[in-house]
Amino acid sequence: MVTTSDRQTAAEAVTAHERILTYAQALNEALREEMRRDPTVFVMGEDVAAWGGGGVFAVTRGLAEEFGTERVRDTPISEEAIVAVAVGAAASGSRPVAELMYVDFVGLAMEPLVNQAAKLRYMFGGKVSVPMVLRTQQGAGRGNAAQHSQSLEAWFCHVPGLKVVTPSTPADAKGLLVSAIRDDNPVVFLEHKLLYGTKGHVPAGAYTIPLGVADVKRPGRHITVVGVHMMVLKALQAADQLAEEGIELEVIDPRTLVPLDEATIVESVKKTGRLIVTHEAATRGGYGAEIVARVVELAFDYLDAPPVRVCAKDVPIPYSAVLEEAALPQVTDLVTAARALMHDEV
Amino acid sequence: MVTTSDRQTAAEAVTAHERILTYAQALNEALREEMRRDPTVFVMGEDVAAWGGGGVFAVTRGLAEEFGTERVRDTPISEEAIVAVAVGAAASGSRPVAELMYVDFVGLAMEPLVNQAAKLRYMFGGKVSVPMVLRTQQGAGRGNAAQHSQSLEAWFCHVPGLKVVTPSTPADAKGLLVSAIRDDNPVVFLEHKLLYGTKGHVPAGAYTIPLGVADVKRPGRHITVVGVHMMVLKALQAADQLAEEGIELEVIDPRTLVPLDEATIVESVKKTGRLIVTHEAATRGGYGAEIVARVVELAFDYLDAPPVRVCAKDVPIPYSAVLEEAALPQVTDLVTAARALMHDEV
Amino acid sequence: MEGTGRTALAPGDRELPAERLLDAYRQMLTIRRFEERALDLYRAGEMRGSTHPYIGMEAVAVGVCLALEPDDYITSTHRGHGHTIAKGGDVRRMMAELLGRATGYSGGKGGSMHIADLDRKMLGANGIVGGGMGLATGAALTAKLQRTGAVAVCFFGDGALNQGILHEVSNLAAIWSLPVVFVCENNQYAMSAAAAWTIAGGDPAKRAAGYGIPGLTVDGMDVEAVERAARDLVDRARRGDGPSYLIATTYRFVGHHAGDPLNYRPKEEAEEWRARDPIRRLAERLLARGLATAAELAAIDSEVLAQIDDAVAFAKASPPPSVAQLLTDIYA
Amino acid sequence: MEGTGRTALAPGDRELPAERLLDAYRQMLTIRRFEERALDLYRAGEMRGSTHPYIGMEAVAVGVCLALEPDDYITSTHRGHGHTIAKGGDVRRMMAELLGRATGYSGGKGGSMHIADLDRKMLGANGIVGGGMGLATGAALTAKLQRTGAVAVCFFGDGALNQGILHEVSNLAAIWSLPVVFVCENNQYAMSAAAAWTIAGGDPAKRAAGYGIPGLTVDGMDVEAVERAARDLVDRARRGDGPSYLIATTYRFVGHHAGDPLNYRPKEEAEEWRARDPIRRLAERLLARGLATAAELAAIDSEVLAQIDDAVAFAKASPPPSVAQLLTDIYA
Ligand SMILES: Cc1ncc(C[n+]2csc(CCOP(=O)(O)OP(=O)(O)O)c2C)c(N)n1
Ligand SMILES: Cc1ncc(C[n+]2csc(CCOP(=O)(O)OP(=O)(O)O)c2C)c(N)n1
Ligand SMILES: [Mg+2]
Ligand SMILES: [Mg+2]
Repeated sequence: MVTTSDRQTAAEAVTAHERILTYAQALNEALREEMRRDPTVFVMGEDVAAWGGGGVFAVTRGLAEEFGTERVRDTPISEEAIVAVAVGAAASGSRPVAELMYVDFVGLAMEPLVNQAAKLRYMFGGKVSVPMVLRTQQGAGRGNAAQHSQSLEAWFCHVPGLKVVTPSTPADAKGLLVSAIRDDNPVVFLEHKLLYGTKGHVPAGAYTIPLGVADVKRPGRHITVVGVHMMVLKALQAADQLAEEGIELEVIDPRTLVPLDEATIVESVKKTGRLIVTHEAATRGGYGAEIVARVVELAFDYLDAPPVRVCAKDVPIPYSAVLEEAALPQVTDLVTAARALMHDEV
Repeated sequence: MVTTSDRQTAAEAVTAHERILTYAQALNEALREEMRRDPTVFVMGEDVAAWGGGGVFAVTRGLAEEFGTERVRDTPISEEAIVAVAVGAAASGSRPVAELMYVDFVGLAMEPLVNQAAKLRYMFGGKVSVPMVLRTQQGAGRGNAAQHSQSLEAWFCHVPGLKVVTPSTPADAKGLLVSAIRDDNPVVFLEHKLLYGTKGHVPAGAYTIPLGVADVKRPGRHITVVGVHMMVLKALQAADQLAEEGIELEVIDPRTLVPLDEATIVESVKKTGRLIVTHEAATRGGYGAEIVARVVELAFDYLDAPPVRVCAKDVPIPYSAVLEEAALPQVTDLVTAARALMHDEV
Repeated sequence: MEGTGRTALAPGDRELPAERLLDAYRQMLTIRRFEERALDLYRAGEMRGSTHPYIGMEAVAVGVCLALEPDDYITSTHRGHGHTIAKGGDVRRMMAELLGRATGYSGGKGGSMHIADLDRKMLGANGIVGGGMGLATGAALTAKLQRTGAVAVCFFGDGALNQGILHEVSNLAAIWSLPVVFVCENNQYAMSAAAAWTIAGGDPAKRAAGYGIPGLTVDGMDVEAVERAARDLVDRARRGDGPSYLIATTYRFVGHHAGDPLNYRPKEEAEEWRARDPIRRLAERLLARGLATAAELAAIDSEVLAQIDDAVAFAKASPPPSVAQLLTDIYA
Repeated sequence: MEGTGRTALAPGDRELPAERLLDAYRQMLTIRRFEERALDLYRAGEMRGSTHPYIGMEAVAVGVCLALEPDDYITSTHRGHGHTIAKGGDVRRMMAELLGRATGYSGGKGGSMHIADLDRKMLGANGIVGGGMGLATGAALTAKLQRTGAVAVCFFGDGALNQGILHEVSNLAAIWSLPVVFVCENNQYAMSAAAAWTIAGGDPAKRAAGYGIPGLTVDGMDVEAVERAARDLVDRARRGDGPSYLIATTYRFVGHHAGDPLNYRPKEEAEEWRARDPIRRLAERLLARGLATAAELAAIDSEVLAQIDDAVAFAKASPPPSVAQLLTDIYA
């Protein structure tokens, strides 16, 4: 659900629906349009400018050409500095969009993200704001192995002061990135490496999707499925399969994990009575547990069965295809879990 | 519950119960005894040797004097190196016990902890082990404010390959630290700054408490309370108060969060039908959510009421006493939550 | 100006006017008295957490800030009271923050280690050793991108020299030619860790050479020398010639914090350094040069004491924050 | 040996015996052929993830490892196949790992970026730029504490030079006098980032001086020069004289990985470097010095090719891991 409030004309909104872009292109548009709109926005990261194609996932394609290398800054390999300097730039009047090539490298930069970006405003009694976006991509599925395949959203969600965004479609990606850039808080904007090539309708021109509003990607009566990133797509596939058996999944993409649109999820569970939460992050301590805990707190009496987590195994992501597939939650796992939830009901 | 299997003589076990030590002294004993026992064990960290008293919390007191500064190594302020070098030392035949002065500084060292220590064994197909302990302390309550008061166990628990230990008593502290040092895996050993001065019986000599065995600190019929660190103590206080009203809490200290003694918790909930989870870490994304999710998965039909989390507010820890107290879960919060859980039952 | 270990220029015609030196004297004394009072309050149980006194190091913050314009940024450390005062901060609001009051800089949310004065472009004390380095470099990047002409100064200790982030931002600031000056307050110790053994190579200024940027070492007990050296480097940064290191050799006269056992350094060493007290030294110069009389200096001393008394009274009269404040200021 | 930028000693009487040079030739060729085959397999879709070829840089790994004893440790990078071969690793198990087979070094769990051979004291390739620095320093600490006499060598790229961890471990290794040699493979680029602009100060060896340790720069296309310089520094470390930097100037002849657009560097530059091919250069020397005949070298070439063929055949004939392996090796 794209809010259309910011769209310039109805005509544009119509043509918008004819534009098919990839997730990477949609992100690129968001950056380009915000950089045109606001001169304090700049981009910095490794290989965002000189690397042919504009970043290893082409998200920053053409930006250096349009805005110059002062505003599209290639950095040395210094992740802690990338984030720390972004915090300082944000606290002094810029709107940096810093990039980490893989979320896995954030272990080098948790300090400035967690102890500076997230806390400065509070520690200073509200006297400063830190309007920065930390863009990065996560997820598995390409055989990148344990140090390039993690999904680490749970770490960020646990840190008061950060917002956490996880778009699963091109249209969401653009609208959410625009919102993230305009937000006055530090936003961790998590993309997924397998989503960059996926395509969808993307409105032209400036529009925002507010942070904190979930999207029901598919309505259904029997089971609420809350998915993150790729798992939204897999849940939709599972829903197709299960529809043939008469099991209807309601697939919800929270889109932003912090703030979390608890109401939409709880409403859905009150209707379906059943919940599956699914993400590529490890099960233990994953954000799925948080969603389960909240639903249980808020809708216990509506639950017909215990909520189920269909998440990655608690294992570093292995390289080989057969192992990686087994480590990650798959469509069949969702189908199996859904059937089990419904076993004597449908 | 201390396993006595490793104790040398029954006589020692008896005298043991006459020894009252602080938590800091108990930890100190564990380090001393393991360093005597195993020449590959060494200690490194900031101010562990030269600072009068032996570390800012006196845990390493006297160790440099006994073992020399080769094995009790003061380091410069280089947290990433402290952890990264410990990983390399562990992978090459040492058993380092590295110290971070505050867990809050681990943002500087998540990379070697998460991408190296936790994953090397798996990535190398089991060909290496990383027998290191990362000791640090966490928690609030002293007005140390946002950058010196966090409880970050949830981050570590989410990382496959790490073990996570959180003792709440002197006896547990010693037995668990001995186990952690002897364990062939990277163990994050989390102490709590307010516990160092607490006292209790500590057996003399070598004994171990296995990682992965919870301890029922107080049996009770009505509500299972699972607490971490200081919250175990607060839960015991709440239990005292509530006992007068006829509400019996069963207070469980998991002692190790990974591996988690799920069975003990689930057994208890099957008996009580009610669960409170309590920790000083922020509620959102805290390990409490994981415990709730697991209990719901494994004991849904036994639950008489939705599990409740009595954890810190989702806020950076503030400095002023009045705010800090409000940010943290207090005994009264536990009492209120317990009463609400029982409201029309007792 | 490339090179290592060069000592700051001789004074020449760059002496500060008398009124600026008297201001400097007053600021240094304000820092000293503020810290003494903070220690008293801490020991009396009126403060929580910890307090890290700047006593003995006053010439560094004051000397450097003398070289700055109001729109220049500074970042500070865990030992931040001196920097706040040197940048023109308000002792009332700082004292109130130390006592956790609603009228404090952060409304009681931050305490001693998180004093910030954004109006004064003071980007905060920081509880993380090295935490200010990225902030200062980022402020310098804003200055460069927005062509504000501002310079950023990053204060940090000898202990912070060995944090990886310094390496990263030194390199980054150098290749981007950012207007930032990294000021190392080498007070010889990082808690118990003596700079004599923690700093490989011995001379922090030599590290600047590795990045092809200037590294000056200056007597941090001499406020005029600090001002001159800082001005060289600040002007250079403002001209667009990029970052640099300034190493100010200094000493903390008292413990790292109130609970410091102080077992790790010889008593005589402290006495030797005390003999070089930067405040007394400036007083002697002012008298010798006829820029002030003993009576005038004594008057400043009383004024400063009164100001600190006033700050304490203000703080003590202020209410604690209300619990409702707990959940504000998390997000903008 | 303190100081900056010194170039390695002239050969003198320290020439390697013929058979060692021939071994070096064979190893360098093995690396070259292995990488060519890996690229083929990658492009044919037989590999997953990515593969980073060591083509052009062979003299560095081989030259350094010639100076090492079997019990000396090395740590590697994302570009680790060359280091593995140079340390005596097994191309069969490495190829099987690249193809994700149960017979691979890690049983298919690690892939190209996580080859380790603990028996050969090869502490692993590493997907994190700078990830090996702490590991090598830690191995050196074990060596020192346990008096094993071993030295640790840390290979890393010019891009990794600007990671904070290098600063921290350089300082730590220096003050603790650890037996570790930091070998920077300066192949001029870190992906698209040219060393010419990423390295403030221009000369990585100058940074060593900041820590008071030696920094040598050596022609990384000359295996003999690399061996001599490495031996100087390794011997020094083994004697207990502490760490050092060795900067090997080199080039990767091909893209960063198979998908590299290679738009960021001039074609002519690559051609100039190719003219200095370290393998051809060694071959010419061997011939010129009469240490080998063209036929002997051709025979080595065929043997190496056969070995690689055999490795590929072995890998392809090997089964993938069973799903049951997913949950093993997480904990010891
Ligand atoms: C990242 C980090 N590590 C350790 C500490 C604990 N600590 C606080 S101050 C300090 C010493 C700092 O020394 P230096 O940088 O020389 O500053 P000084 O205290 O001498 O002014 C230490 C180790 C911290 N606050 N942050
Ligand atoms: C911490 C980290 N940052 C970024 C990357 C992505 N990355 C992989 S290789 C590479 C370039 C490394 O350059 P260099 O150190 O010069 O080694 P080379 O590839 O030239 O051998 C980058 C940026 C990474 N793997 N790890
Ligand atoms: Mg100091
Ligand atoms: Mg390179």
